[in-house]
Amino acid sequence: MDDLIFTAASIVCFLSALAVVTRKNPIYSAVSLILFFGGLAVIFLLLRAPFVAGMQLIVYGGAILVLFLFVIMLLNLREEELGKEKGGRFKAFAAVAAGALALLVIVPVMAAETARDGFGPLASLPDGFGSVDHLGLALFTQFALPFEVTSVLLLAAIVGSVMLSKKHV
Amino acid sequence: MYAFLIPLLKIVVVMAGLFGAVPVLVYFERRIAAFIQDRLGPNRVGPMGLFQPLADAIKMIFKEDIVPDHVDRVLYVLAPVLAFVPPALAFAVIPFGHPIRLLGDRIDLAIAPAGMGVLFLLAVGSTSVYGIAFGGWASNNKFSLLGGLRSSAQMISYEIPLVLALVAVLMTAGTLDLGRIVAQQAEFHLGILPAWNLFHQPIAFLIFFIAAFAETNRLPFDLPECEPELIGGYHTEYSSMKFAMFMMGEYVAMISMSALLVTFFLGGWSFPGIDPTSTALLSGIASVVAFAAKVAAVLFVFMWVRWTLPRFRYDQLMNLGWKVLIPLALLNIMATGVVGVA
Amino acid sequence: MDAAAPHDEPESPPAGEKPSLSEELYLPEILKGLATTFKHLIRPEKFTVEYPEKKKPIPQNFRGEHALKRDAQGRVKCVACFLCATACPSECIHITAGPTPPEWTDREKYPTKFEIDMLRCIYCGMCEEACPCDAIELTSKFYQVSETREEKYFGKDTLLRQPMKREYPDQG
Amino acid sequence: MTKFKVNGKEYDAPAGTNLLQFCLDHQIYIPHNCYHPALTVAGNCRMCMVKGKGLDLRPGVMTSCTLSVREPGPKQEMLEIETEAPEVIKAREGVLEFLLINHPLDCPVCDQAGECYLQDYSFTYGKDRSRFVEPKNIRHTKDVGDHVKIWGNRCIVCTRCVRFCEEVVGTGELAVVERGDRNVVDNFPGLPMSNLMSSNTVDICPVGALLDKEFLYQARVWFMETAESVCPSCSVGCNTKVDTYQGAVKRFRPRENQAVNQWWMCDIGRYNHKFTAAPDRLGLPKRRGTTAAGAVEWTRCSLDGALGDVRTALDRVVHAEGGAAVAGLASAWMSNEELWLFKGLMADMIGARDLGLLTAPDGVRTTFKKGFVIESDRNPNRRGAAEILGRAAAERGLATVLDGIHAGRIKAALVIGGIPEWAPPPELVAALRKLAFLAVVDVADSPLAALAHLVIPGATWVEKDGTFTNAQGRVQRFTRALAPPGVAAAETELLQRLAAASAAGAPDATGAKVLSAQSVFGDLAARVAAFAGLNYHDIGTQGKLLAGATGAAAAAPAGAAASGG
Repeated sequence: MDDLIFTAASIVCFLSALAVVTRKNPIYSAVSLILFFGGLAVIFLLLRAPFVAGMQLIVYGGAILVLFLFVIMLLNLREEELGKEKGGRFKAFAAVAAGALALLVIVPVMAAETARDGFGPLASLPDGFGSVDHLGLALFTQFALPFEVTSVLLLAAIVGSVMLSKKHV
Repeated sequence: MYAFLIPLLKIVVVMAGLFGAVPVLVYFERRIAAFIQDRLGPNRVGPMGLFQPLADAIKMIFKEDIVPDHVDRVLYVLAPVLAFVPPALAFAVIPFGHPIRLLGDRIDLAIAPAGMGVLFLLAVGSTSVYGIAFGGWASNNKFSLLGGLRSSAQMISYEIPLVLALVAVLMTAGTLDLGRIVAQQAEFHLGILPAWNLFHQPIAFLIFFIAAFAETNRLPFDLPECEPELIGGYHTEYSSMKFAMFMMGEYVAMISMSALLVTFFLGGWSFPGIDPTSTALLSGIASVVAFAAKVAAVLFVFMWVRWTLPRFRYDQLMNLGWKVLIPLALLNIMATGVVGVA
Repeated sequence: MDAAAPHDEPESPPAGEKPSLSEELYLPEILKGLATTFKHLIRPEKFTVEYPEKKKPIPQNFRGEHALKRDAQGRVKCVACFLCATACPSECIHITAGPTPPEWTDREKYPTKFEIDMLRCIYCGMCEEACPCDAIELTSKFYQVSETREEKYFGKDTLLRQPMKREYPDQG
Repeated sequence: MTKFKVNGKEYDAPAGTNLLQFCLDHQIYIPHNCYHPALTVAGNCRMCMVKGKGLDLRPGVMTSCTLSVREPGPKQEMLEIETEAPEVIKAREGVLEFLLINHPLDCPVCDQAGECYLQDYSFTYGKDRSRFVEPKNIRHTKDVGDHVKIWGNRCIVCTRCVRFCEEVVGTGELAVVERGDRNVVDNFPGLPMSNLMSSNTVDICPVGALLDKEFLYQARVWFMETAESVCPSCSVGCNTKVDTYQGAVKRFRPRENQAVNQWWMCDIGRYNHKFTAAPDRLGLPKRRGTTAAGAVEWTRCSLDGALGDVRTALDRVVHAEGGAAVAGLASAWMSNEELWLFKGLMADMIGARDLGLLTAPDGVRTTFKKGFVIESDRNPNRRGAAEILGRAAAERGLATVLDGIHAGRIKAALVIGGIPEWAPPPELVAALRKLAFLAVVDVADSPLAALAHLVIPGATWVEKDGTFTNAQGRVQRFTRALAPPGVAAAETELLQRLAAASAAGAPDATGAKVLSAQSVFGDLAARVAAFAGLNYHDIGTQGKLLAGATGAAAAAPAGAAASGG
């Protein structure tokens, strides 16, 4: 059952991710991205991480992409404004760059996984793994410092964007 | 086979109840609106106009389904579905009665009693904005677009106080399982006062209640479709069943929101006299009735408020959301934390 | 008031009374409003007049569909002077004049055709005002249903068949 | 020149100038009923009262129509009048009250309403109610002529009509009969007013007593739209006004032009408009075909298609057999511009050799007592056609064409400029029947159109702009009063689109830019010697003489009438 769902979710993820970069109309790219996050949330669920799955949908699917769509819809680009397709050379370069990036991810993962005993089942997880309590405990004890540092970083980003967007302070 | 049949049966029953409630709601909305305005409302079709929703439905079905030339077809067709599905999905995790024992099996009266129910609700709820946003954009009409954009901005804005209000509730409940949240509320303080979260978290209740209006685009926050400014808003270009699906989506969202309100704050299916530990069929039915009655009461308040308050201006709406509700919700969380620690 | 406010908030209240605390909090006021609407909700008397069964009395000066009046001998009173057509702001009256039949000794001109395009008419009653012979009148007839546009193009026969104001049954 | 004062302002005029006419000419309006510049002064309506002093005048108010400018004697003061003094106003109010004693209050049904002197004066000087309580006098209502009917009740006995018949027409059918307050105009027993100028009495009647039987009850005057035009019914070219209502011509009225028609027009021209709304007017082009049984069958076609086909057919004949095989026949009812375009198209572009002119048959020349003339030539533009097509073509062209057809030399022809209600001479019909291709541009389903292979609808002169040249050589403008029926268009447009239709035969003449009559006239004036120096705008409302024309061929110039104005 898990395998079946995983296969379906991966196919959805793969196709939608492909659509994100191939669609010419940015609206469709954004829509595909939403679909992609949906598939990703399913995969997180399969990985016994329901909180992350939920956050994936709430934060990315529900909030950030809405803002993306907001901007795209307000610009409301028409066919002629989107400009011509870039040339083949540009595309080839893009493909090579994307491939290299993919390798950067795939190689360490393969190395790490094969170092252990391959893609085994997720049976050996501790009880309550991925639950809110677990995550909360981890964040506020073990990773309290990185967590707080990240929040300071985000705060700095917010203050910075407010500074930039205000005409006179 | 049997294990597969029970959830299916639950789905069918719940969805049938949900969709069956929509025409009834439409009828009551019109009658209540009329009575509040000292009018009579629909009273021609059937006794007391009871078949009016049927006439409306038949009309909707037989209207010509127009897809204007200038629209983006894919999203135009997708939008009404997206407006309609998320609110309906929310009912997957809402417990509408206490567990019963039937033919020796324990049956939870919720389609999918999940431990992370609240998370699921929030995830699903956060996608409900897309139907309206897509509908507005795909119509390729400036009024629709503005309606869609307003709606998305409004829904994101009010989702924050909504979630923050819930956080306070979850802090007192200490769980994300909706069944357990309801079960906690079935107890009594001092033997008479039900332990509803309404009394534990009155401020959270108020914030959730206000945000619920904004999330369902109901008056006084129906800015995405406010007629004087935007004609019909995002559904200006829609007709026939597509329009009907937007309407149904709105009513289903209203029912879901009421159900959530009842579940989180008003004790869900619990009611004085119903033993929460019982698994008897009769007691189970009584709990379902109690749940439905509470939801109906909240729905009445929705309509009552609609015909009482004038529409907010958009800047007032945003001010209320960001400058009042969110800080209030944050303070509430802080207070809850302080009380909880103390 | 501070005249040099750097930016004016759109919701700044008008100069004058400051809202009280309960008004600023909104909630008590909203509850008051809800109480008012609830009173109306349960109030038994309603203002609806259920039209086909009950009818409201039509005022004496109501301006409905036109009628052409007849004189004592049952002939059309109109003398085809075109003053109604002249006064008509929507130009919906079309008259064709002609000499009267020889047996009409009292006048020599009458309308051979008298048509009103009711779809163009705005029911202003200027024709009635302009008529020197009191020959055209706006009746109280207001239920104006037809299945084709042509039916709304009233000819002389239709106009002469219209009920007169004083004969109209709904007249109180 | 003699000095005198009107309302305190000093003026100069030759001795003998009529004071009323002088004031009217100088924007000082004095109400009047019986005075008309063409007629002798009667002074019987008493409306034109002014206050006068100086000369040997007795103090008080007097009629201005009977006053004329005189040099004061040695001991006399200068003539001085006031037209709006309080006693003058009072006198006019009194006169008007008398005039209205027996006048019925039937403006709503009176056709004169809207252009009635008495109505206007009642508005200015009248009381809102009558002090006269006795019953009004009833007078007769009867036909007094072929076109005119009198309503005696409305008559104010100004005698304009009586004087007109006496002085202008010279027949004198009308007189004032009865005495005192029963005074009324009537014709002499057994002498109906059937002269050819009788309908002018309707125009000069200041009230609704004399009315046109054909215009009776047709339209209220304030609804009508008026265009300035020229009468085409004879070569005098009387200046006219065309009154239309709801897209139809309702009446013609004469327009003053002292050099042409004075104030008048004849009954022939006035009633010659019924063909503009005739049921056989052509609105769509049609093409001759044959049914399976061999009968003639007409099919409707588009204007572009028809024009393209005409051009193709004519070009093909010229290409195959030379210009001598194609002929063009225009009519003397066409405007100068149309004739010019016709010549340009047929002679220069298509290459036809023979051009001819169709004319309506001559009538009887009639001259009236005061110089008004009805010419025998019943075509409006024969003079213009002669100047433009050349005298030879205008006079002998038709005969040459007929000979050519009979000899078998001419195979195709374009006939344009239909003469309304015209019976073509039998020899023309016989000849045209022989042609391999005949295109006819006509306004109605005429006998000529019946012979054609292609019929294209044209416009009558009330439906287009242009100029006619009358017998004097005076070029006069007429303006469009109506839209032509269906897709019919002015011949200037048809000819230009024919010219634009490609010689290769592509039926696309839509894109052609169509010049206005004004532009075409500019071209004509630049290229034809007789029209040199003329300009469409300068022709104005009164017309301009051709170079070298004396203007003597038509009505006696204004000399005879000059005493009036």
